[in-house]
Amino acid sequence: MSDFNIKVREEGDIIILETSGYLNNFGGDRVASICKQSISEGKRKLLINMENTKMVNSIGVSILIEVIEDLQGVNGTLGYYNVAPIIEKTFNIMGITNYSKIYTSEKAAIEALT
Amino acid sequence: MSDFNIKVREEGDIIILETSGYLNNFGGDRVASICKQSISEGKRKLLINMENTKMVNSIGVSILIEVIEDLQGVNGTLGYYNVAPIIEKTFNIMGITNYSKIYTSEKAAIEALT
Amino acid sequence: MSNPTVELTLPVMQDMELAATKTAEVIAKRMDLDGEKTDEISMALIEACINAFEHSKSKDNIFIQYIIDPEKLIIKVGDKGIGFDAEVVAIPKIVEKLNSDNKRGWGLQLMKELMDTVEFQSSEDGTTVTMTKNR
Amino acid sequence: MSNPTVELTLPVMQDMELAATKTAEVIAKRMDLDGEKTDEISMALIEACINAFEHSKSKDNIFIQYIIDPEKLIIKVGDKGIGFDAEVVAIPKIVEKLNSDNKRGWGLQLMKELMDTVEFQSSEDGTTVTMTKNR
Ligand SMILES: Nc1ncnc2c1ncn2[C@@H]1O[C@H](COP(=O)(O)OP(=O)(O)O)[C@@H](O)[C@H]1O
Ligand SMILES: Nc1ncnc2c1ncn2[C@@H]1O[C@H](COP(=O)(O)OP(=O)(O)O)[C@@H](O)[C@H]1O
Repeated sequence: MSDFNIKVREEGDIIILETSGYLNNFGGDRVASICKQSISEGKRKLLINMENTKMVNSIGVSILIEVIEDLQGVNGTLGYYNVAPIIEKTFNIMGITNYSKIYTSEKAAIEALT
Repeated sequence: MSDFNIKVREEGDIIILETSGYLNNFGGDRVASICKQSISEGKRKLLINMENTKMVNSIGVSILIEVIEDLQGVNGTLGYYNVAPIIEKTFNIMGITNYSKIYTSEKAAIEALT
Repeated sequence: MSNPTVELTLPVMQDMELAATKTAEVIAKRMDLDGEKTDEISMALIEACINAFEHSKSKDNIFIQYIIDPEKLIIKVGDKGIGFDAEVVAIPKIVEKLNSDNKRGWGLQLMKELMDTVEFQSSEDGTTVTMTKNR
Repeated sequence: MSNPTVELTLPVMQDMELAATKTAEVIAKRMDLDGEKTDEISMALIEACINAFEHSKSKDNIFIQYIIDPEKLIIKVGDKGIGFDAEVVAIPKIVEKLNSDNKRGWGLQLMKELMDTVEFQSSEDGTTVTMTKNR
């Protein structure tokens, strides 16, 4: 058992994943599989609301690099909002913020993608 | 250092203590000293909002028995609201709910005391 | 194979019992125990730890074991202190505590009410409380 | 007198690293470290623990020590595994990870960036990472 969960919803042509709990290897795999599914269905704009994820590990985050790679192939974009400071720092150290973007709010994220 | 804190306010003739953090021996002493002060100033109705106290220990709670004792001498009452289930269970096991009352909300508590 | 076991050693230091409860919470979640049982374990553990810190009169670290049994969580809290006889500790009563000088004495009672079993092994070399919570 | 020390032993089990972070949080609060430092310690500790669980290839428990020094928090994470040479681990780069099969390899880098010092002692009997965070 793990306490990780994802809810998915659509805002226009944007897919929003809302994660809760610890983003470890299992969590990362679940995020990636939903993202890959969306991409295969033609979606190009993905957002992750991380409000309820306070902890990650590098395995979980490294799986996001796969998603970024897949999106690069189809000219898509990945963004995040409600990111805890330590997770933002982790994203920066790993450099994934060079290829995906942290927004300050859902509103800002949706505006930027529309 | 301890992360325990108390804010005090008045609602009519009721003194409301809002605690936050772990109610241990130090926390209990601080609650008791504010209560004793209020009683000495003539207050007879005391309420504790425990919304931000998720943990107690038996030393902290046993100090509340002193407050109950002091209030008995002056026909006063002590009540609590927003009490976490485990704290309510602890109050019941110790029997202090026979001499002081847990209310379901601030509104219910204030209504009962006015 | 023996049961997975988490061990925690704590120095005698204000509020360190909270490290014991936080560890218990992670283990309880891993065991899929519900929130109510988890809270009961935490409260019992706080009492066992503060007793080991205070009454043992020892400055040695206290020692906690969490044994993840298929049927239950077993928790042992050990100190190297003076020991005591749990059989002779009086059951506390609120009516007697009111207007008495000693308002304390609730720890053992809380542990017994909150856990499924509680046992004390004590000698002049120290005390170990063993508590269990069934799944 | 020696520094107060908390010790934690964890079995190889999914998410047990969270017990290590929760314990670190209680200690950090006790030491009056701010939230930012506390989070950095937790993240580094997660990485050290998952390495000890995974790469050590050992089924033995891992061992964590938190030493509360007046100047800093010292954390040691030890395993009884196969060991490795931290000097030869390549520094990961996101450009190289994109379009590569191996997206991982970020743990050591994160520990180094998040803590004030990080040192590895490793042999074929196991590995101990020693990390410090200044007050
Ligand atoms: N670990 C221990 N070592 C020595 N004595 C203990 C220990 N735990 C409990 N006791 C004894 O049992 C008594 C009752 O403990 P308890 O019910 O927890 O209440 P309190 O801690 O408030 O006194 C204590 O006062 C103490 O004399
Ligand atoms: N405790 C350890 N025991 C053995 N090898 C280790 C240990 N920690 C790290 N390593 C080695 O160092 C490499 C880099 O580790 P790290 O930077 O954490 O990335 P990752 O865990 O994603 O591979 C690992 O792939 C492993 O070979």
